[in-house]
Amino acid sequence: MGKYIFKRVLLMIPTLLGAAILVFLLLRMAPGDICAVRYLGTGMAISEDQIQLCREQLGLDKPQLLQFFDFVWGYFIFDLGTSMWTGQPVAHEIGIRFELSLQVAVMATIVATVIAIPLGIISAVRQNTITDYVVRGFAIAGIAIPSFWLGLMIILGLLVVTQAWFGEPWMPPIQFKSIWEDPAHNLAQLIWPAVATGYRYSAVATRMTRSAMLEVLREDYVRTARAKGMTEKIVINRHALKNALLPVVTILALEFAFLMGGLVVTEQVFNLNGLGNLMVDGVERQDFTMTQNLVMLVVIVFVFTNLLTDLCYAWLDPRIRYS
Amino acid sequence: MGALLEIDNLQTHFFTSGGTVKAVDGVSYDVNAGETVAVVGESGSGKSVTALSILRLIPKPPGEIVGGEIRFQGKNLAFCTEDEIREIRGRDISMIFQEPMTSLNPVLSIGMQLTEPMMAHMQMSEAEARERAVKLLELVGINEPRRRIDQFPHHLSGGMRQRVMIAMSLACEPKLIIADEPTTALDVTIQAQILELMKNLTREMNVAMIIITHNLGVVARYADRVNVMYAGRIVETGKASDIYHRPRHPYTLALLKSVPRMDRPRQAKLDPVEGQPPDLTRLDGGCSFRPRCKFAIDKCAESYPPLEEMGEQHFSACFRSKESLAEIEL
Amino acid sequence: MSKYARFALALAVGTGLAMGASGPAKAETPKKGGILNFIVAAESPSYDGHKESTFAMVHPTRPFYSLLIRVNPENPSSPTDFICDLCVGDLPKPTDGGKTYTFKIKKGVKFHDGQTLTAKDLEATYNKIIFPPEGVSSVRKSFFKMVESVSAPDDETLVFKLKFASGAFIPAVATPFNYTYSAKDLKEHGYDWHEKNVNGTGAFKFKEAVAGSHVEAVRFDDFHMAGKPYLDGYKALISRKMAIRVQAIRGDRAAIEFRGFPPKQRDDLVKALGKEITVQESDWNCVLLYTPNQGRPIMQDPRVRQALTLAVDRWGGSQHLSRIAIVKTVGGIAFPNHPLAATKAELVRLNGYGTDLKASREKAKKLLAEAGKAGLKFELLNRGTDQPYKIVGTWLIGQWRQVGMEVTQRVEPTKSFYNSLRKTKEFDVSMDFNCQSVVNPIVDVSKYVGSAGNNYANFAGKDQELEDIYNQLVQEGDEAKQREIMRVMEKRALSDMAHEGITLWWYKINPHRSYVKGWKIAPSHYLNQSLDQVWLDK
Amino acid sequence: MVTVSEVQTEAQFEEVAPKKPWTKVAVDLARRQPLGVFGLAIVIVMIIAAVLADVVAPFNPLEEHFDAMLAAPGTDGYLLGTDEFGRDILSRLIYGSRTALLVGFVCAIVGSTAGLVLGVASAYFGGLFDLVLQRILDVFMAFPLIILALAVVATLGPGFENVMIAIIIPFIPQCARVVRANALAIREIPYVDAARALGFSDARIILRHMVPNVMAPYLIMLTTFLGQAILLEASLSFLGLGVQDPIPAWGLMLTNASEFFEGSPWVAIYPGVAISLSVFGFNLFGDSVRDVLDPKLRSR
Amino acid sequence: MSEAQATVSKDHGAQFRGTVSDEILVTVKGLKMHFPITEGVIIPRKIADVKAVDGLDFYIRKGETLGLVGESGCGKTTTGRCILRLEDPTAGEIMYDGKDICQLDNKDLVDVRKKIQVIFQDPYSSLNPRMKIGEIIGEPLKVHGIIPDEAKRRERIGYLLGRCGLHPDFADRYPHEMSGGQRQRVGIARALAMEPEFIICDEAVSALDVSIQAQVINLLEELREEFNLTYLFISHDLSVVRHICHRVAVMYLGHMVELSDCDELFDHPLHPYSQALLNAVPIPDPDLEKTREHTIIKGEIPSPINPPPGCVFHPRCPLAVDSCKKNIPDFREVRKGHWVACTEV
Repeated sequence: MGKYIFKRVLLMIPTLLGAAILVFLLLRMAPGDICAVRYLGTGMAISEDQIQLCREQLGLDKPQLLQFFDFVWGYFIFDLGTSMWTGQPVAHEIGIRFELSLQVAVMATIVATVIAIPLGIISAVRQNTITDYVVRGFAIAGIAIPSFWLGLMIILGLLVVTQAWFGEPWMPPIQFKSIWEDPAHNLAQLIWPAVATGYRYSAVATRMTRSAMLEVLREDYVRTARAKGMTEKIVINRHALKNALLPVVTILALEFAFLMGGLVVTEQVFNLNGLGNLMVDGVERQDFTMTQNLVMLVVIVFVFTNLLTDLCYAWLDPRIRYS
Repeated sequence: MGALLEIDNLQTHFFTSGGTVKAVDGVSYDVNAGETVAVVGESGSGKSVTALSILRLIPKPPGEIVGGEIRFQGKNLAFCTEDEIREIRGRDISMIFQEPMTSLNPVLSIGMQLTEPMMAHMQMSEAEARERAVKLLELVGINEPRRRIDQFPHHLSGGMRQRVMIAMSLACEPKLIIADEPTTALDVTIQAQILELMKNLTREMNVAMIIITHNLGVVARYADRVNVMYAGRIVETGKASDIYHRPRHPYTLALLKSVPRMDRPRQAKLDPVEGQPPDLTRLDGGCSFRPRCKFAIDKCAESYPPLEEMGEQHFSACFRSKESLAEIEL
Repeated sequence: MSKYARFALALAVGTGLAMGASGPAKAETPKKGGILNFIVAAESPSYDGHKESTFAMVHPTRPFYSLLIRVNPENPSSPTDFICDLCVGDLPKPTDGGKTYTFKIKKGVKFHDGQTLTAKDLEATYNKIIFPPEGVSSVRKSFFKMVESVSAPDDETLVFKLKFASGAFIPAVATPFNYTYSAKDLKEHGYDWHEKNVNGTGAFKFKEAVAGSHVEAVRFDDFHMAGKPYLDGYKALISRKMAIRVQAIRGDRAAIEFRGFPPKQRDDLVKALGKEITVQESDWNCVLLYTPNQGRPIMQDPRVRQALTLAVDRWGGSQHLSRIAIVKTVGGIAFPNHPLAATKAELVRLNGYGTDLKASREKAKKLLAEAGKAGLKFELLNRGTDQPYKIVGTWLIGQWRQVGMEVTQRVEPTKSFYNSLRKTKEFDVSMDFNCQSVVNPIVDVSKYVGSAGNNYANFAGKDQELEDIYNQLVQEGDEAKQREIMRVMEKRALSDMAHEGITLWWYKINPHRSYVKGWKIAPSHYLNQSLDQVWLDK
Repeated sequence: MVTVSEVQTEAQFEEVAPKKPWTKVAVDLARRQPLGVFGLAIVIVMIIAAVLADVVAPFNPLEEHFDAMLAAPGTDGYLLGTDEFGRDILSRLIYGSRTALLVGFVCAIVGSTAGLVLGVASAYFGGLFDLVLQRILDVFMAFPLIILALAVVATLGPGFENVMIAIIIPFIPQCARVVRANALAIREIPYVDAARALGFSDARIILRHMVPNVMAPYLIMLTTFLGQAILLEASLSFLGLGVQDPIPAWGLMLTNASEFFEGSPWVAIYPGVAISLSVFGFNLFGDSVRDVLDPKLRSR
Repeated sequence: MSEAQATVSKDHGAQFRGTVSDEILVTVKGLKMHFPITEGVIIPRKIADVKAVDGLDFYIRKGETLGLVGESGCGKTTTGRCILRLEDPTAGEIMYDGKDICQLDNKDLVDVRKKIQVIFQDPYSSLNPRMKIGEIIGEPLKVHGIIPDEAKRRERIGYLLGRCGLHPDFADRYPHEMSGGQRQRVGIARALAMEPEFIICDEAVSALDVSIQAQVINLLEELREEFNLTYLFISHDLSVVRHICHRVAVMYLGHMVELSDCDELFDHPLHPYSQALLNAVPIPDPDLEKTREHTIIKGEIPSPINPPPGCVFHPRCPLAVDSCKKNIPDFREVRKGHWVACTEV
C-alpha cells in the first residue's frame, strides 16, 4: 500500500510540472500587462516612464526563463512570491479566500450527496418508470441550468419575496464571516451559493449513481444475493450500493476539487470573496504571480483529490487494497 | 409420492423490442427428493430461464412468467408474493451459477457472503453462522478455512470460488439445489473436481439437484434423470440410460450423434444436426425442430407434438417417436 | 470672479436633482455615531495615494488622510472652490508674479500614531510627489511640471516656487491623491511603506482590511477639525458586479456607492424603496470618445472620419442612452457647463452635432461615397467594461449602421485593450475615454493633441496646426481669449479633421439610502471623499 | 455424397430475420426513450428556429427601438419584451439559436474528433507515444474545464473564434481519454488481430477497423459536448470574455441583462430559459444516445 | 494406466483423410514468450515475467493437423499467436518455408502472412461489427491486390461463402445479423480468401453449440482435403482433437509435456498430466460412466509468473519423486514419434 501511494505521488510530478509550464506560457502569451491595467484603466493622463517604472519594480523585464525558475523554485522553498497587484504574499492572499471556498465546496458536496445518492438509487431501481423519468429530468435540468443564472434568480427572488412578505427587502450578507465567528451570518451568506452549485453538482452525482446502480444491478452477484433470499433492502444497500459507490465517490471528489477553484462565475454572482473570484481578478489584472499560483493550487488540489480518491477506492475495493 | 418440485406448463416470455421471445414455452418436469435431474440443451433452449423462473429471478422487465405452475412442496412459487418466494430462496432452494468469477460480490468478504443467508433464514447469531461457515468451507475442500473466511473473492481461483458458491448453496441445508452450468467456465481437471464434490455432497446430505448443462458427458456421469430441451420446450425426458441408449426424439438422437466420442471408433465424418436453432420470436404452432429434422412429416407443421410416454418415466414429444428409428441406430 | 459664479450656478442645477424627500442642502443638526457601509466596485492595489490613480483606492482610504487643500465639501460641484484642509485661512494668493505660493500650516494636527504634523511633513510629501527619487513611483508628477521647488522654512510655513505662473497649479495641489504623509514615516520606513500601511491625519483610522472583501475604519478622536467626524467608523465593501452593488443598497447591506449607478438602477431602487432612497446627480468630468486609427489606411481620409461623426445622433443619444448608461450630456472637448465649454449654439455648428439628423446622415453617406468608402466595414475596439463602454459601443455601432457602415465589435479586457490601443495599435476605431479629478479643461483637453501621450489616434506630427492651437491655449491668460481658442481647437479636432469623436459626457448618479447625510455629489468620483462631514440620520 | 454447403444455404438463409424498416426502428426507439425523443424535439425546434430565423423572427434582432427600451413582454408586439436598446428579445433569441448551435456543433465536433484521432492513435501505437500523450492529457485534465477555458480565452482575447478554441481545447483530452480506453479494449479484440494477421497496414487497421468501432463513445462524448459548449460559452460571456455585441447570442444577452434584470426581469429570464432548455434538450438526447449505444459507458 | 484407456475406444475407426507428406512446413525451436510485468512510473522497468511459453520444440508436416491441447493458461494460444507474429517471441525461432518468421521485416512478413491464416474462437468478436460480410472477406483480396477488379472480387466472395456453406447473399449482411455458427463460417471464408497453406485454428469450435460444432468440424476437414491445408488445431476439447488431429501435443504451464500420434496418445498416454486430462473428460454414456473409475487430480494450476521449480507439474503429480522438484525433465522420445517430458515413465 505504501508503495502504491509512493507511486501515485511520483506520478503527480510530471502532471504538476506540465501544468506549471502550461499556465506560465499561457499567461505570458496574453497581450498587455498589469501596469497598463493599473494606470491606464482610470482614464487619467499617466506618463509612460511611470508605467515602465512599475514594470521594473514588478520584475516583468526579467528574462522569462528566470521568471519561470523563480516560480517553480518557490514551491521548493515554500515561497510563492507576492501578488503583483497588492504586493502581499500570494500565500496570504490565497489563505484569506481559502476558508470560504472550502466551506462552499463542503456545503455543496453535502447538498449534492444528500440529494444524489437516494435519488440515484430510486431512479435505478425504478428504471423506466415515471419516477425514473422525473428524477432524470430533474438531474438533467440541474446540468442544463447555468448555476450563475440560477444564482441571479435566487438573489432576485429573495429580494422580491422578502419585500413582499416582510416589507423590507433582504439579501444575503456580502461580507464573509467565518462560521466559527458568526454562524448565522456565515450560513445566511453561503447557503445560497451552496444550493445553486449543489444542485448542479447533485445532478451530476445523481446521474452517476443511477448509471452505476443500473450497471451493478445487472451483475451476477446481485442475482446471487437475491438467490440467497436476501431482502431487497439488503440487496440494494449491502450488495449493490457498495459496488456502485466507487464511481460516485470519484465524481463527488472530482467535483469537489473543481469547486475549490472552479466557482469563478458563481462567486461573481454572489459576491463571494473566494478563490474563483481571486482567479478572475488575477486574470483580468494580468497578475502573473497570483494567477499562476492560484491555478497551480487548483491543479494540486485536483491531483491530490484524485490521489485520495484512488486511495479511497483502494479502501472500498478489496481488489485494489490487496494487490 | 408427491414430487419435491413440480413444474407444470411453465411459460416465461421476454418482451423485447424485437418481439416476444418465448424463452420457456410450456415446460413441465418433476424433481423428487434427493435425486439429481439434468436439463440438457443448447444455448437459447430455455434451460437457464426455467431454472431462474423457479426462484423467480427473471429480470422484470423484460422477462415475465406468463403461465404455468411451479409447485414446491405443494406451494405455487410462480405466483406467490415476493416475501414468500424470498423465504424459499436460499433456505429451501439454493442456486449455483455458471460464472464463478462474477457471481460473488467482489467487495464483501467470503465470510460475510456465507453467513448472510444463515443469519437471515436460520436466525443464527453472527458467531454461530461464522462457525458453520468455517465448517462448510472445510466441507467443500478449502484449506485453511479460518483464514480464507476473511478474504475476498479475488483472492481465490475460479475453482475455489465455485467451491465457495457450493458452500453457500448448502448453508441453510436446502432441499433442492439448482446448478446452472456450474462447471462450464472451468478447466477440465477442475470441472471434474467440482462435479465430484457436488455429487458426493448431495448424496451425503440427501439434497435434490437440478443440474443444467449443455455437456452430454457431464449429464451422463452425474444425472439420474435427464430432460432434453429445445426451443423453450422439453422434447424428451427419461432415465439417463434410456435417453443415452434408447432416445426416442430425433433431436436427442441427432445431438448424441453429432458429438465426436472418445469411447467410439472415429467416424470418417461427424453427423451434425443441420441448420440453425429457430428464432424464438417467430415460432409457429408446429414442432420447432421440424426444419432441421430428418423425420419431419406434414403433421409436424400442424401442431406441436405432446409428450407421450415411451416407457417407464420416458416421454418424448414427437409424432414419430413410436416408430422405429432403427435406420439411425447408435 | 464672475466666471466661477456662473459656472457654480450652472452645476447647481445638476446637483439639485435629488429625488428623495429631503433636499441635501438643508441645514440639519448632524447626529453622531453609526457605521457607514459603502460599496466599492474594485479593489485597489495599494493604499499609497501617490502611486495609485484609481477611485478604488480613493474611496476606502481618502478619509485616512488630509490634503493641503481640497474641494469645498459644501460646494463640491464647483471646480474652483477650494478650501484649506491642512493650511490656515483662505487659499494663499500667489506672489512673485504668480510664481510663489506660501501656505500657512495648521497647528496641532495629529497623526494617527500621535506624531504632530508640521510643514516639514508636507514638504517631504510634496517632494516625494514632485521630485521622486530614482525608482520611486509618483504617477502624477507630470501635473507639477511648473514647480521648481518645495520648501518648509519653518514648521508652519510651506513654500512652493514655480518655474512659471500657471492656472493648473492649484488644481494640481488639490488633487485628492496627494495624501499627506509624515516625514518621519517616509524617512524611517521608506517610500514603499504607505503602500500597505496607514498613518495619516484624516478623520478616520485604519482598523482592518481583508483583501478582496473590505476595508474597515474607526473614528480618529484627535482629528483636527473639532467635532468631526460624525461617524463612529465606516466599512468599504468590495463588490465587482453592478447587480450586487445595487442589490446591496436595496437590501441595505450598504448605504451608498460613491462612483455612480446607471439610470435604470436608480429607477429600480427608487421604485422599490421610495423615500428611503435619495438620489444625487451631476455632470461628470469624464468623457467617452471614439478614436479612429489614422495608422490604418481606411481612416486616413478626413471625409471618412467626418462621416463617422456625422452619423452619430448625439442629441437623441443623450435622451435614450441616459436611460440605460451613465452618460448624458452632449458636449465638446471641454467639460460641459464649464465657462470654457461650448454652448449648444456653438456645438450645433460642428459636424455631428447638428439638430437635423437626416441631413447629417445624408452628408455622411455623401462623404463616404466621395471617399469611395460607401458601406465601410471596420471593427470597433472596445473595453470590456459594461458601463458605459459596452453600451455606448453597441449604440455607436447601431448609429453607424444607419449610414450603411458595417461594424463589428471586438471587446477586450482592460489589460489587452490598452495593449491594442497603445502598443500594437491593432484597431480600426477604438473606444477611449478621458477622465480627470479636478475639473481643469485647459489641462484636460491636451488629450486631443496628436503628440499627447494619451492620444491614440496616431496622427502625431501630422497636424501641426492643432499643436500650435493648443500651445496658444496654454500660454493664453485671458479667459475670453482662452474660450475663443478652445472653440478653434474644438472645431479642428472634432469637426474639420475629426481626429476623435466625442460621444457623450458621463453623468454621475448616486442613489443612496436617505439616512446618509452630509455627503454631496461632486463632478468627479475622485473628489469630496473625506467623509468627515458625513452623518447618519438613523 | 451431399455436400454440406448445398444442404445448408437454403435453410440458413431463411433463418436470418429480415431487416426491419427504419420507421419501425424509430418508433421502437421512441417508445423506449421517451425522454430522448423529447430532447430531440427541443433540438429540432432549435434547428428550425436557426434555419428559418429570417422568416420566423418578428423583428430584426439588431434593430434598436429607443421608444421601447426595456419594454415589458407583450407590449407593442414584443412578445417577450425588449432589451435595453429596445431590441426584440424574441427575435434575438431566435437568431441567438444560430450562435448557440454554431458554438455547440463546431466545438463538439472538432473537440471530439480531435480527441478521437489522438485517443485511437495513442491506444494503437502504445509505447512512448502513448506515454507522452497520456502525460500531456493528464496535464490538461488537471484543470477544471472553466479554468482552462478562462486561461485560453484570456490569452487569445475574447471573440467568437477564440471562445470556440477555448471551449474546444478542454474537450480534446476528455474525449481522447474515453476513446483511448475503448480503443485499448478494441485492440485486444480478435478482429484486430485478424486484420493484422491478414497483413494490413497500421493506417488501414486504425481507420477501417478501430475508428468505426469507437464511434459509440465518440458519439456519446460528442452529444455531451454539445450542451457543455453552450453552457461554457454562456459562462465565458458572463465573465465578459464571450461573443460580443451586437451579435445575438444567449450568453451575451444574459450578461447584458445582469445590469437590468432587477427592474426588467424578462431580460434575464428568457435567455436563461433558452440556454437551459437547449442544454436540457441536448443532454436528454445525448443520454438516450448513450443508453442506446452503450449503457455501460459512464459519463459525467 | 488401464482406467484411462478404458474410456477411449481401442477401435480407431476411420482413418484420417487426405495425404500427409513428409515435408516439414513449420518448425518451432526453443520458442519462449515471456510477457514482462512492468513497474515504475515514468520509466517502466521489468519486475517479473509471465512465462506464457517457456521453451517449445515441435514441427508440423505439410498436410497434417497438429492438435495443441491443454487447460487455460498453458500457453497454447500464445504459441499460435507467435507463429502468426501477433506477438514477438522472447526467444526461439519459427521456421516457415525455410524462413524465420521472427526475423522478417514488414514486407516479407506480408508475404508469409498470406500463407498463414487464423480462425479465432469467438465468432462474435472476430468479425468487425461495422463491416459487411462481403467487405470482411474481400478486404484482403483488395488490399493485397490479389483481385483488384470489383466484380471479380464479388464473384470470388460469393464462391468462398458458398464453399463455407453460406448463401452468397450474405455478403451484404452485417455480422450481427447472423448466428454464431454462420459467423464462424465467415471467419473460415476470410481465412480461405488468401488461399493460405497453413491455418491456425485457435479454439475454432469451442464456442459453438454442440449441434453446430459438428457442422464446422466437418467443414474444416473438407477444406483441408480440398485445398491441401495444414492445421494447427488449438483446443481444450479432447474428443474433438481426437477426431480431427493426426498428431497431438499436450501443454502444461508453458511447457510441452507430451507429443505423439493421435491414436498413440489417446491409447497410451504416458505423462501423468495427459492421463489425468483424459480421465477428467466425462463420456456421454451413463452406463460407462458408472463403471469408470474417477481419479481426480488434486490442486489447481499454478501461476505462470511463479511456476514451480523443476518439473512444472510436480505439485499435482501422483508420480512425483523428490528429483522432480529440482530437475526439469527432458523432452525425450520414448517410442518412435512419442515424446514425453517425464522422468518416471
